[in-house]
This record gives sequence, structure tokens and C-alpha cells, in this order.
Amino acid sequence: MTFPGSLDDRDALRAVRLAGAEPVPLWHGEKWLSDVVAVVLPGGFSYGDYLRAGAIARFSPAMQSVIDGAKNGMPVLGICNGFQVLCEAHLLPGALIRNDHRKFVCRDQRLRIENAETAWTNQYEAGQEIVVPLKNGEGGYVADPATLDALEADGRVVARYLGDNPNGSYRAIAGITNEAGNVVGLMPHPEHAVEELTGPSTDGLAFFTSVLQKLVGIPA
Amino acid sequence: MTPSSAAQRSLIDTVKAAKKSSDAQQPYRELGLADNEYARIKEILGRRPTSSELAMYSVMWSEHCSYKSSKVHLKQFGDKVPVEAKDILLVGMGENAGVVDIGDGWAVTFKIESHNHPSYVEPHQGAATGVGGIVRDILTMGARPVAVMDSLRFGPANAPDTARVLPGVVSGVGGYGNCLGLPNIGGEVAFDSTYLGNPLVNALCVGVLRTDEIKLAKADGPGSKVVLFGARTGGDGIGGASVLASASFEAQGKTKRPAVQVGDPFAEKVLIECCLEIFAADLVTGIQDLGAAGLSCATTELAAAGTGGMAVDLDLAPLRDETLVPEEILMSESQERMMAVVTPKNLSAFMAICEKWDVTATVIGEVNDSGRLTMRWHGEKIVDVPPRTLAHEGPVYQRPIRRPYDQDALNGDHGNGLPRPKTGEKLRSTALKLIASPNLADKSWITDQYDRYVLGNTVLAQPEDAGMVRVTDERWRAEHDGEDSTLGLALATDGNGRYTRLDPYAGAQLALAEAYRNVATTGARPLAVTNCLNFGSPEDPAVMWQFSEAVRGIADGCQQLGIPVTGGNVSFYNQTGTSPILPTPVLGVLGLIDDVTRRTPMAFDQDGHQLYLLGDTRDEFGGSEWAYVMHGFLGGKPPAVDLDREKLLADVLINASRDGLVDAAHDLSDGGLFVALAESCLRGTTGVRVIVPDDVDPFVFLFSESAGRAIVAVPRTEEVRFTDMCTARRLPATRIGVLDVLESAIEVQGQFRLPLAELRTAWASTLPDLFG
Amino acid sequence: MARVVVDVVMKPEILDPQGQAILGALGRLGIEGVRGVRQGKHFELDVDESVSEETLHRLADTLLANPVIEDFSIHR
Amino acid sequence: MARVVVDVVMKPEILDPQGQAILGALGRLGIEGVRGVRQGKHFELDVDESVSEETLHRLADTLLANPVIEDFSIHR
Ligand SMILES: Nc1ncnc2c1ncn2[C@@H]1O[C@H](COP(=O)(O)OP(=O)(O)O)[C@@H](O)[C@H]1O
Ligand SMILES: [Mg+2]
Repeated sequence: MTFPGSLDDRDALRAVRLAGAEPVPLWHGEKWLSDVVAVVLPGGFSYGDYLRAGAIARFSPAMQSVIDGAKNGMPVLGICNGFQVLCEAHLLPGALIRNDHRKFVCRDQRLRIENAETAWTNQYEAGQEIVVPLKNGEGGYVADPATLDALEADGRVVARYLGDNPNGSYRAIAGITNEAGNVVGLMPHPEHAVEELTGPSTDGLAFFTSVLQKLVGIPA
Repeated sequence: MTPSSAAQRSLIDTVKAAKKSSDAQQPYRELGLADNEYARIKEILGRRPTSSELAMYSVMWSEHCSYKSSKVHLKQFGDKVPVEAKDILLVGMGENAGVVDIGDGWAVTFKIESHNHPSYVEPHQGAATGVGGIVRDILTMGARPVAVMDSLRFGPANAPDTARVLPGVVSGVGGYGNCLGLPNIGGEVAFDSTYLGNPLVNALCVGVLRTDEIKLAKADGPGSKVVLFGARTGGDGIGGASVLASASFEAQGKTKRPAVQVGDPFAEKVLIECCLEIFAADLVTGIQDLGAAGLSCATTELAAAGTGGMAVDLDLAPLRDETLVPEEILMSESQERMMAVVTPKNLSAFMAICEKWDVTATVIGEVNDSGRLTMRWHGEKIVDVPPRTLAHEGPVYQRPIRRPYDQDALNGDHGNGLPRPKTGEKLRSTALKLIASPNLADKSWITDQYDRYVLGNTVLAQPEDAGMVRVTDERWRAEHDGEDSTLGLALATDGNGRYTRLDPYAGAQLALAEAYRNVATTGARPLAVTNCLNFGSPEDPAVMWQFSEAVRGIADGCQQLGIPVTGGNVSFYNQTGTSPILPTPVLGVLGLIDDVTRRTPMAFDQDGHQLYLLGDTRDEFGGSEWAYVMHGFLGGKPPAVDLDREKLLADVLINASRDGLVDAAHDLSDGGLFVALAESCLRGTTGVRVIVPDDVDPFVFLFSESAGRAIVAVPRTEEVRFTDMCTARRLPATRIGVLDVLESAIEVQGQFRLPLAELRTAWASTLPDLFG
Repeated sequence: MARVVVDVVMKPEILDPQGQAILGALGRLGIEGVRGVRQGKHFELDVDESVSEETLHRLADTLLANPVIEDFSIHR
Repeated sequence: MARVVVDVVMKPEILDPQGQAILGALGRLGIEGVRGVRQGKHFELDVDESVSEETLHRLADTLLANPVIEDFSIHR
């Protein structure tokens, strides 16, 4: 899905292609999702992130269809800005705020996959450590304690930062899922870890093969 | 009509009025025009200029836009274009950016530009709009921008004002580039007290296009529409171009309006995508970005390069501030604007794409064959000029040149008395102190604020010797079974103010040689050059000598290396009071690699690989980091330049990469061999054991800055092939050690051992300790 | 035409990195006596007289503030 | 202890991209009648009674606002 100001949309298309699926570019202004079976909301600075990251993008015509689809079980992955959009759209709880050190940060980040059963993580092992790029200015995950406790208790924390907390996220949360496990929001960028040549690893590819496994049962 | 604009109307200076009152007093001096320049304007027009015309001439004839002091020198870049490079130059100097042919139907355009003064006034916005401006230059050529780089100079790292300027500049470069989705793949950061009141912010952008898609800035075809699109015009940066660039920044600080422009990277991102869609549909006959001198520049340059005439109705320009008067509209440097020339047939398709991207687009005029650029405001003619006289026929000066009085004294004092470390222990502490010095320390506090991954084609980025991106696109994949291309381009920027102060001719060539070497170290073949010439006042004959020598050095150097200068930028008046900065030509070299999977990275990762030093090491410490850090000393001569040797070294490095003979390579520059070893170890996973060759002084071996050198890590299985190649080509290659995974230190046998953990702490903590 | 101001602040239980950073910088500036700082957003809207309270509330609640982490106040 | 509010807005002649983006979004939200939006910063300070007007002014001028591009107002 491309919003005005999306940046990692081409990378998401490439990752889907490398995972063996056919990527379809979607435009935020088109209400109909044609016949796509899963949606990736990519990283970027939709609408410049001027108000709050993701705050304006969620009102796009296409987002209404994504929200309906997500409620009906369609897999949706929000990466970075996409995660922010999902929170703003209330498909996921909590919010993402300015990094605690107030700087943009780009680095190769170690993560632990905590939940390997979602539509987007079933090709990982629970507890598996991976390295993917992280790059954000507003990546601090926050929510009230009750929400955080509930996320932990339900196993809805999908990935956690290892090593130094890069942005002040509560409980080092890097990604979460909804109750049904079809909607995942993730601050780091698995789509930038799909090729030996351009990424720090190829650890990110399994997010995209996971959804294929989920949809058509073909392990890539 | 609001009352205020009615009042303005009575003040409008029209062509009719100018004809009637040819002797009226005009504030041309305040606008930076000299007496003789004003007289020439009157002569061209056959009357006095209207105030709008005066505004246009003043910005277009400013140093910044007219290159009046530098033109006679820059000519050499054209005169000395190397013969072997002529056929790759699709567009040479003079356009918004040069374009080079890279084969397979692809072309590359790249350019570096300064935004020094605005970055001192408002570091974040100044740097941000610097990136925005250079990206629009690249876009204007019809290219998709694919990467940016930034070359930065600040005052002493521990100076209070550096704590204001540096973080702001870095957040500006990062904020703007990150928001455009352009990977930052490299640059430089250096500190010196001469930059304290005058930091340097040079931004480079590179773009990729198909050879049949090149766009030019020309208004062709009578009847074609002139469309202004992008942001609305506001009052920001009024007078910026002429005032900021033609008088020392300090002197006018209080009297003139602050020339701060605020960037809107989101608007620019949308503008980029909108333009690329317009280009793909082939809807423009000419296009120009609005940068310095805003509308004055865009209209005159488009008209001058095309059919020759243009009529503009200035009332139609969409404004952010309705109180602006024509002079201000013409001088405004509001960001994120473009101007296109569109045939009537294509206009509705053009407008539809703008609408899709929510970009404001307005027809403000029409091309004609009158040979004049005319503008109307509230129904009156306020501008009627021959456009070439603004765009191309500005004043040209042969400024006086004089070798600085202190040059001989400076070159004569070689610092022979500076105490050198003699024992292993002293060498070790020197090494630690150097690696922790701000110029040599880890820059990741800065570069971690830049996105290097976006677009998914970054093969190498900082701290590698050169940035490298894969050249590919949807069209390529469609033609090649969905596979990406393996073609890549590499880029490095370098400049060394101290070397250039000691010898501007050699210093500029050393910067060129280093950027060239950095590109070759990664395995790419150097192809073309861009440059940003940062100097003091051209009215100072000593500065002008530095400038002319540097330009001559670059032109000769490029000719000898066989790579053409395709474009660049001159920034004069970089000084505090009357003290100029160190003369700082920054050179950007573009290279090409057929197969990016063959690139050579800098990290030492392979246990047991043999370490070779390529090139000759001499006792050369003039202008060195060692003299600067340990003794605060600058004197003598910079290291000797040998461009034939640089070519030879590059050939060896490129062949070694292609044939898979080396697994890591790193060029030697500031701080010499020790610093290069440290950087390669800290980037990788192994330590090294180093042997000092018998006949060499360990201090010179470790810290000399002799040019034309690199280190390479050679697998044992390839050692014979590699050394045979060096022997056959007569490149000195000395085995100086071995990579050792268990050692986890730099061990200089018989001298000292420095654990990597200790080294890393010293290297990595300097900038975070200073900037938080 | 009326000028409406909407101020948005983080809920007290949410970390405010900007406010913290300012508090930290005060010491270096030699300014004493400031005990707490919170940074929020300030919007100045020019609206037609016809715009209702409900509309303004909806605007603040859905767009200008994120009620998950922020509180807002409207001053007409 | 006193609550002091400092509001910081872009100078009128300076571009305000934030405000522009919000104005654009209003259409999609179906909210009409809003003619202009400017976005600024809002600070809430808890200060000792002893803190003088001059100190607050200096604080706003050096730390909270960037006087090159922004104006501020202090409400005690
Ligand atoms: N401001 C910057 N922006 C991006 N990359 C930078 C910047 N400063 C330094 N770098 C990167 O850090 C690395 C080391 O820089 P430098 O020591 O100047 O290299 P060299 O001496 O080989 O030219 C290079 O990869 C360079 O591109
Ligand atoms: Mg280098």
C-alpha cells in the first residue's frame, strides 16, 4: 500500500516477490483492494508524519477496506509507519511515540521472536533470535500497564528488542499482534533483510513466507 | 482587492514609469550590484530597470548564480576534458547536473552543492533545505534520485557553538533525506577551528535515468505553457541568493531580513513522485527546479535556453502570503517548487497527475518567439528583458590573484623539531590518542541518524570507503524474468583543508586522488567527478590564488586520471570577519561496477588471510592528523601526489575484486596505516598481527600519510596470483601481517599490542561523549 | 471567523522524552526552580462561526489528539 | 509552585508544513468550515514561585523556541 510519503513500499514489494508471491501495488486513494489476499502497510513518513506518525494516513479510503478486511481475518502486516497506522486505526492497542533519545536511529537490530504462531511469524521458532534493520524516529511503543499486562498474558508480544533498547519502547516491545493473530505491527524492517547483498541478514524473509504458508500452505 | 494590495498597486514600478524616469535613484548597491554592473543593466535595457528587473538582475548577477569570479577558472574543466571520457558525457557542465552514460541504456547524474551559510544561521533547516535543493537538481534532469551523501565541516568538536550547529545539521540532513526515502550512503565529517563561525554543509545527490529520458531546462515551442507547480511562494529566503552569497555573512546579519527557509520534505517527496510520473508519460518539453533566485532564475534560464521569449502573468503565481510584492515573489527562495514547459496538447494530462498527487500546479505564462521575457502584475508590464542577459551574460571578473604572504613561511616550516614517539609504549599511546580524536573517531553518532537501507539497493554504506548502490528498476526486472540487475555505482567524497592550505594545487589533487582511490578500493572503476569548492572571499587576492590553484589542480588531475568533471558548485565568502576558512575543495568521484556481488568491503573477517600494503610509504607528515592532533601544528608540504601511481593502484584493486583475489580492502588516508588497520578490524571480527618491515621506521610506517596506498586481505589460496599481478604491473606490495581471529587485538610485533575492546572504546566514545 | 485553540498533552502516565530532555538542559543553562516540564502540541484553527462544538470535539478527538496517549483541551 | 504555559508557533511568514497537512486531511474527515490551521508546541512548566519573568523569558527564548523561525507567548 502506498500512501503519499510512503518510502519502503518498493522494498515491501520486493520482499513479497522474493518470498514467492505476486506483489500488487495498492494506492491509498483507491477504496477497492481488488483481489489481494494480504496487505503490507510499509514504512515511511505518510503525510510527513507531521501531526503524529500514521494519524492522517488512517483516514485514507483504502484504509477503511483494510480495517474491514482485518476484522474478517485478512492478514495485515504494518511495518514501522505501517505499525503506527495500525495503532492509529485501533486495529492494535497502544501507540508509538518519539524515541526516548529524540534522535532518528538506523541500526542492525537483534530481536527475539516471542510468538511464532501469527500469520506473519509461523515460519520462525518461538524464542528465535534474528537481526533486521531498525530505522525510526517515532518508534517508542507505549500503552497503559493494563494493556501491556494483557498483551504479555495473551502472548501477543510478537517480537522484543535484545541488547540496548533502541527507542525506549515499554518492555522492549518491537512488535505485537491482535487477538486473532492476523494483524501484526512491527517497528523494525524485515523487508530490508531479504537479500544477502543489501541487508544485514536474510532473517526477515520468513515474515513473508509465513503469510504464504498461512494462506496457501506452501512452505517456501 | 484588499486595501493593502490597492496601496501596493500605486507603488508598482512599471516599464512605462521606468522609461519616463531614467535618472531615478535605485538601491542597487544594497542589492549587491556594483556601479559598473548597474550601468551595464541600463545599457542593456536602454533605460533604468524597474524595481522588479533590478531584483532579478541582482540575484542573477550575484556571485552565487553568475559565477562571476570563478567562471574564468572553471572553464578549464571543459577545456581539459580527457579525450577518453568525451563519449560518456551525455550532458556536460552548465546544466543542472551533468549526465554520464553507464551502458545498457542507463545514465547517471550526480552533483554536490553547498548550503553553508544557511546552516550556520539555522542548522537544522539550513542543512535540510540543502539536501532538498540538490535532490531537485537531480530530479530536474529526469532522473530518479537514488542516494544522498553529506560532507560536513565544523569548528572544534568541543566548542560550545559546535554543540549547537552539529546536532542541528545532522538532524536536518537526516530528517530531510530520510523523509524523502533516499539512503544516505556516505560523506565526511571534519573539525577545524577555521570552520567555527562558518561550518560547511555540502550535500550530494545521485540519480539514475534511461539515456532516452534526459530532460533539459529549456522553454521550447511558441504557445507552450509555463507551469509553476509544487509549494506556494512565500516570503522565505528573500534576498538569500544575492545577499548571503555576495557579502560576508556576518556583515549583513542585522540589516537584512533573516534568510531562513523552512523545508517541507513531505511536499518534496510528493513532488518527486509526481515529476517521475510526469516524466514517464513524457509530458514536458523543459523543466527547471526553483532554487537560488527562485522564479527569476527559473524563468530566465528556461527562456534563454529555448525559443527565446516568454510572457508571464505574475498575478497567477500561487502565494502563501498575499502581501508579497512582485520583487519579493521574484526573489523568494521558497522550497519544493518546480517549473515546467508543457505543450497545450499535454497540459490536461500533466494537470491530472498533479491532481493525483495533490500538487498545486498553475499555468503562469506562455513561451513565445519575441526574444524577450516579459512579466505583468495587476495588468501592468513590470519586466521586459532579454533573458540571456540575466542567465548567461552576467558580469565576468578576472579577480586579482596573489600568493599569500605567509605561504613560503608556512611551507618552509616542516615541523622537523616535533618530537616523535620512539618506544613501543609511546607509539601505542599515540595510536590511541589519534583514533579517539574527533576527526578520526567513529562517526556513527552521526550516521546512525541516517537511513541507509531504504530503496533496498544499498550494497555498501558508511563507514565503507565508498557508498555503493545497485542500479535496477521495475523495467529492468520486467525484461529479465524478475531478476534485479547486478550493475552498481559507487561514490566517495573527500576534501582536506589542511593539505589545500599548504599547497592548493596538490591539496585539491590529493582530495581527488583519495575519492578516486576510495571508489576503486570497493572494486568500482572511477568514471566521473563532481566538486564543491568552499573558499573565502574572492575579493581577497590570497584566497583567489588558493582558488585558482585548486581549480587548476583538479582540472589537470582529472585529465590525467581520465575522468571528466561533470558539474559542481562554488561557495565563496566562507569566512569569519576577514579570516577565511581553510580552502576546502570537496571532490566527489562516481564509479561503476558490473557486478555488485563482487564488491570489496573493508572489514577484516577471515582468519589467516594475508595482509598486504600496496604502494610506497615515505616520511610524509605535512598537514597530517598526527601533527594536528599531537602538536596542533600545520606546516611544510602535503604528501606527494602521483596520479599515475593512483591509476595503477586502482587497476590492481579493480582487477583483484573482479577476479576474487582479495576479501577486504581499505584505502590509507588521514592517520595513515594504523588508522586503516583499526577501522578494518573494528568493522569486522578479527584482529591482526603486523610486522614492521626491516628497513622502515615504525612511526613512519604506522602514521605517515603518503598517498597512493591501500591495504588488502588476501586468502592464502590467491596469494601467488595476487602478488604475481602486482609484480607484473610494478605495484609495490609488501606483506605486513596476517588476520588473526584469536588475537582480537592489533599487535605490532616488537612494538605494542592494543586489544580491540580498548581500541573500540577509545574510538566509539568520542562523539557520544561530546554530543550526548 | 473565529480563532480556536486546541492544546494536546501526553497523558501523565506516558513518558515524555521531550519534556525530560528540556528539564535536563535547564541545569546546563543555569536556570533553577523549574520542577517539571511536559511538551505537547498547540493548534490554532481559523474556523467559520458555523462550526459547532461537536465538530470541534470530533476534530480534536479523532485527528489532533490520539486519545490512547493524549488529552486535549479546546479554547474558543 | 505555579503552572506556567508557554506556547510556541512558527512566525507567520515561515512555512508551516504541519498545519498544511492537517488542513488537507480535514476534507477526508468530512469536516467543513476550517479555513486555516497552524501547529505549534505547547509546554506546561511547574515552577517555583521564585522564578522571575526574566528567567521564564530566557528559558522560552533559548530553549523552548527557536527565535529565528518561531514566536512564543508565556501565560503564568
Ligand atoms: N556526514 C557523513 N555522512 C555519511 N557518511 C559519513 C559521514 N561522515 C563520514 N561518513 C562515512 O564514514 C566513513 C569514513 O569516513 P572518512 O574517514 O572520511 O573516510 P575516508 O578517509 O576514507 O574518506 C566513510 O564511509 C564515510 O562515507
Ligand atoms: Mg577511505
